[in-house]
Amino acid sequence: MTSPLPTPSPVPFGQEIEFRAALREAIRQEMRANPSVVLIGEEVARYGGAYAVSKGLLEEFGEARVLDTPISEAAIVGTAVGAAMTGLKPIAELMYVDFAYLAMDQIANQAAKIRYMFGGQIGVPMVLRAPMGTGRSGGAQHSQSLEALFWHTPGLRIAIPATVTDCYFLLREAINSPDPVVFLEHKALYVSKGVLEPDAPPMGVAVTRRKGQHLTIVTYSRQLFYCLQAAEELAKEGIEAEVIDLRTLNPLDLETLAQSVRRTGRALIVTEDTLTAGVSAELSALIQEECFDYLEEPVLRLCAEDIPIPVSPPLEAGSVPSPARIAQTARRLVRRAR
Amino acid sequence: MTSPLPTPSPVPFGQEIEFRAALREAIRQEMRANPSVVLIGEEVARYGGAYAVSKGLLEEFGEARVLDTPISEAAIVGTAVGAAMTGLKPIAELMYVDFAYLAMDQIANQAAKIRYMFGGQIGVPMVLRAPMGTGRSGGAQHSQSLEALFWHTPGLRIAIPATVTDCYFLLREAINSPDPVVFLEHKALYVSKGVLEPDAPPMGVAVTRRKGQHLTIVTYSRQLFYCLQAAEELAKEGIEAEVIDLRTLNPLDLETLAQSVRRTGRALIVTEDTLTAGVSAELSALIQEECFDYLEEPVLRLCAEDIPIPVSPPLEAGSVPSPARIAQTARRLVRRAR
Amino acid sequence: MSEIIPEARRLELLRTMLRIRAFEEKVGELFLKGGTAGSMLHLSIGEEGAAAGVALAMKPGDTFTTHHRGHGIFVARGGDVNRMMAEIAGKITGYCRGKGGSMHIADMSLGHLGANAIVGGGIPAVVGAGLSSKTLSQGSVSVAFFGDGAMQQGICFESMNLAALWKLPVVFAVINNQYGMGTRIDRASATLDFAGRARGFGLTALEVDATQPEQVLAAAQELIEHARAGRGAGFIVANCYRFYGHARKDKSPYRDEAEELEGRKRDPILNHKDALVAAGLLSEAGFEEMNGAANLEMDEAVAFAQTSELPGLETMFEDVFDPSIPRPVSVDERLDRVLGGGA
Amino acid sequence: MSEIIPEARRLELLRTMLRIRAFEEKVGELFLKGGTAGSMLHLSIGEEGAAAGVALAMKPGDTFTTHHRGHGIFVARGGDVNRMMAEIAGKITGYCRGKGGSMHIADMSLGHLGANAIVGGGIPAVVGAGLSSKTLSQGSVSVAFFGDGAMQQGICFESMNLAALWKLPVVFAVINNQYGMGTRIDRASATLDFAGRARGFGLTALEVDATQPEQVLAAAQELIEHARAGRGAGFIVANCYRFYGHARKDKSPYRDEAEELEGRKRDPILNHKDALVAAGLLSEAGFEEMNGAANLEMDEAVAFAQTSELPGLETMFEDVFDPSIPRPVSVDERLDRVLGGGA
Ligand SMILES: Cc1ncc(C[n+]2csc(CCOP(=O)(O)OP(=O)(O)O)c2C)c(N)n1
Ligand SMILES: Cc1ncc(C[n+]2csc(CCOP(=O)(O)OP(=O)(O)O)c2C)c(N)n1
Ligand SMILES: [Mg+2]
Ligand SMILES: [Mg+2]
Repeated sequence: MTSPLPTPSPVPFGQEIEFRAALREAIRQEMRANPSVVLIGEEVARYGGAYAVSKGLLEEFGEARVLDTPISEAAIVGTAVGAAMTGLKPIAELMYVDFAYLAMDQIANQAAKIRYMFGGQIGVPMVLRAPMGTGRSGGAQHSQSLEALFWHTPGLRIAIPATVTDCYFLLREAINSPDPVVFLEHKALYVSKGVLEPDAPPMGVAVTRRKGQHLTIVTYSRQLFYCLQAAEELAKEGIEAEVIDLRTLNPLDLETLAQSVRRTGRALIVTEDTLTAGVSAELSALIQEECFDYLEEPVLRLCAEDIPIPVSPPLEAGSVPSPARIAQTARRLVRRAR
Repeated sequence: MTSPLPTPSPVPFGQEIEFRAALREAIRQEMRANPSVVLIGEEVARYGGAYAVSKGLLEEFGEARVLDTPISEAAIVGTAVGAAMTGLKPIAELMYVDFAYLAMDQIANQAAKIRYMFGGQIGVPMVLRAPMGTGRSGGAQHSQSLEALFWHTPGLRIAIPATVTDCYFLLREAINSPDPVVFLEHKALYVSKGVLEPDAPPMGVAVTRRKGQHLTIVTYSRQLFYCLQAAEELAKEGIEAEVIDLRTLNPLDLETLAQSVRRTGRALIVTEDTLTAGVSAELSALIQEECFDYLEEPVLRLCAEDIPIPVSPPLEAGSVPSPARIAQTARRLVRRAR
Repeated sequence: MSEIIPEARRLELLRTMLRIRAFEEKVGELFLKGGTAGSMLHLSIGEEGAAAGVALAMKPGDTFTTHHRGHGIFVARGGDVNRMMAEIAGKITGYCRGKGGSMHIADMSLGHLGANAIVGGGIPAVVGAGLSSKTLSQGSVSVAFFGDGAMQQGICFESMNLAALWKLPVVFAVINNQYGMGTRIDRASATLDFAGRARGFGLTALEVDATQPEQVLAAAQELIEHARAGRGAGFIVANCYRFYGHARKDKSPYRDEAEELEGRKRDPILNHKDALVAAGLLSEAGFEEMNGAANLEMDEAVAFAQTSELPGLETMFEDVFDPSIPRPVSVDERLDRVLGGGA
Repeated sequence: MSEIIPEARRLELLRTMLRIRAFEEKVGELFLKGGTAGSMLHLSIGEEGAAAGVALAMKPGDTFTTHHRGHGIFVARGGDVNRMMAEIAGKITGYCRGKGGSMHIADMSLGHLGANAIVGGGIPAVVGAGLSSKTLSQGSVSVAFFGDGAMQQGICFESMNLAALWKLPVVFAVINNQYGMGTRIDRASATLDFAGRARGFGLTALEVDATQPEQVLAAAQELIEHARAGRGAGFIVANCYRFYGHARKDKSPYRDEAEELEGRKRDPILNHKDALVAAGLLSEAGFEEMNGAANLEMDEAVAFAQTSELPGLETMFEDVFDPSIPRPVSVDERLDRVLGGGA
């Protein structure tokens, strides 16, 4: 059924590796550990993935478990759904999360609702991986951040990692999840590097990437690094920002978030999805609900503009948060005179 | 091209008519006024619409302008998009908004983004009508309220009327909009009746349906009536609730909202879409941003539970706000002891 | 053709169709009495030959998905009629604990991967089931049952292409009852040769008269075993007529009288009964007895549904995720957190 | 066949193909120099016969949509190469003011309803354009240009069925370059008879060798006028070979050497040139002159693009809605509202 396994190369813990390599390693380890794990998507096999995430997996696991598909997003997801209900643990890949719109019925009406509609008889243990975000001037149909759609859909879990360590551990956890997990990978991070730590907290645990007492910056995915850069800038001015990386939206670690904001009294939410009715709205509402009596200032949101994403580089870059704008907003929040 | 018009029956202003009749009247008037207006959808012609909205339109305007389609939601919307770019003013109908998931690429990647991607060369003057909401035990795939998806999509305008008068005037305005309008009709309201007033404010103007000074209840569509019922209950207890009907989400009348909350100091948002990352989140965030210094209490949200919608009547009814729960929540908000 | 079908099977075919019709008639009555959950109830009266013919060609372990008109198919696949009826009534004893209703009945123990309220929505799942079968050598075939209306849904063709491309043990079974709601197929489809259309996607395709159930059984058996043998995915279009309205309440004003009367004459049950009587395998009395038993069975199912309890409100938050995962926080719990303390 | 094509048209066909290739080569160079916006640039070298053949069969007023590899088609339809090049470079002087880039060029004045970055995404729009033409008696035909990969997208078939069902003046033009990114069609499609597949949806379908551009022109003309006359929608599959990588940077490691060399020998430009020379309509010198002019034109387009300005940040908020509608409130404006006053 599956091609013979070569002598397993050890996972490169402690070493600096690429974001995409960490994802590849997670898939490889799970495919080695469990013959029912398969990878399905456009160009995932021979091409090795549009962003080279699955390079080498076809060679190791064979065509039966690493499957190139036609350009049929709805069928790719629907096939994964049926496979997940009958014994396989599929990892379906969309070449860009923008294409989820072609498969939304299978994602939101089927995968997310099957366990519930059928009274808990069965789950859909699948992972839907997709690149998201701006940074390559891909334009309005290749640069979106659609995590809010998935978060608004009961039945879906959402992982949205920023670090190589989270890529590795969260993806392994996602593959073993009894319910569908949408796994969102920022395309601008694929070639970023980081040290693969030997361990990471599970889904549902936010990580405070930087401690601080003047304000709490809540973010995830690529914007985490922009926020950390901004925090360094702010530190030089004596403003200590606490930076929280959510890592997963469902489950959400509301407690870590709330505790921090209760302490700092100020919250700035930074996301790359368009502002209106986006992830930042829910986070703002939750923080306000949880920390109302502790808030010194309004909860602020710095997100993508409410526009389709333009191709021209200066416009694309200008349409999403940048370290400079994050720092400036934080300054205004902390120094606000009433 | 178009069948000869019969002597136009006058619009029944001042009379009590059904919600669906008001929609029908709006379509009829626009089709009479403009030969380029066409109605496209499943069962809209001979059947007269699954909810009888378009009854009689085929007879008056003929098959060239009232078109039954195959069960091809993506193509229905895509056809409307192309038609809107080439001279027609299509009104496309989805039998249930849940099916928008099958057409999301055409809605969100095409209709919403075309004007922008093409640098303003052309717009997509179409209306996408769809029934939404619970009340008929239609189950998880026939009862959703997906307005947040559309609101999160730059380029779309959203009308979500509660009254027959708004059905009539907002739909007429939508048909004449130079940009795509998603027009959401609560299926539990189709046979509700109301007096068709001779005039109504345009899109982007919220209407205060009830004045009050103790709290502001923000809502739209069917929940407006639940909120008004709750307000009557509360009035008996001396609690005067101001009830605001948003009518449209894009454009949103933030001013009316903010002014009311600044006055009452308390806000309760009531929607029928699932709570997390839903419309209520954006409204809560906006109110908090606009009224921070005036809020006496946290902004509250009473919405649909974060679950797929169950079929069994008691579960379905219990999963969305009811007049009693709205009243109880308002009481707690007003009487909250710190 | 019937030669190749053993007598017992031929009688089983009849019994199955009678049970389907009895189920649909009884659930229809229950609907009119307000005893079912929801405003939509789609009956398969007139389509029993298609449902029974394909279903009886399947083997234990085979899987399938159905559509919004799927009661009959599941009855034919051995569904527990009590739990079906209870589900349609929205009771806790139903297959889905009252959460799914008529359009979402499923039973993993019998390979029923679920009915679907999205036209075409359940089709790609059989491609996935076929992939599981092939990859894990399960030996099973997966069958997608859907109506002629789904033949205009894009997902149908994406699924066909994939099943054929990967030579999966999958069969697509179209129950062509000539209508999609109020629209006759010739007003929905530019061509009516569905088998030809399916061949264009690499499927082995057969068209049969579903009012002659043995034809359906024979053709389905051929395609299913062909697929099981790894020789390629199949497609069967079973032609019949939707005897009554789209939903129980629909009086089909859009169909002409004469056509309906003609259509209802094409009765798979009577056709098959006549064949069995002619073959000396069945007597009028035997038929009545079989029919009486079927109706009695369904009366009991209705009674079971009626005497069952409605689900408790607390069950609403169950089954969203696996039990190992915390259930969603309710709106009331959230309010308690924000406002402090209970109501 | 060529008999029916007047000499001027035959020369026009060659000039058009030369202009397409020159455009693609120049924009490819610009890309390598980092002069274009975005990481993706899809060139149509080797497909000139398909683009020019169908495009020249269209009339003024006809409309069309293209795909991610649509430069050549629009050059053939008379696109302003300066504005095209500027758009691909993300400049304010581009067709879409730099907002669309290579995959979203459009020009309403020339009937170009837009390129599309969603495979299959632009197909249904021509059904709508066909509906407008029919309903408003515009006399125009609408053509959807797309690749073989889109033949596995559901929307493609929904659109075909609708266009055929309604007998709309629509033609679907598939540029079959044998590959979808790194996947050869036989690994993506269960059947390769695309024309047959299209007939299954009621379309009049023709398959042509796009390396023989006059065949394409003749077939396209036939289908387009057939559709214009209200006799039904058409489908043409133009077979050719993608000479180079999927995107400018892709070296196609997944294709074998020999196949590529063979494929590149099937050059529509050289084939047509030889035909014209053989027919005594063209001399080597004439060809060189034509080619030189084409390259000069494209050099100027590149210069135009390079000397044009990038859009100003404020333009970001324009074009979301009609000018009569207020533009979206920017994030900074919101922050100013909340925090009071400017930064
Ligand atoms: C995606 C989608 N579109 C529309 C509907 C509404 N609808 C329910 S059944 C039906 C007709 C289906 O016809 P067919 O597939 O032939 O099945 P039949 O009802 O004839 O059994 C329609 C349009 C739906 N449930 N799902
Ligand atoms: C819906 C969608 N899926 C996947 C992609 C990524 N993608 C871009 S081009 C392409 C290959 C398309 O092949 P084909 O249609 O034959 O056109 P060609 O590139 O050969 O011109 C793919 C998979 C996309 N842009 N849109
Ligand atoms: Mg049917
Ligand atoms: Mg191709």
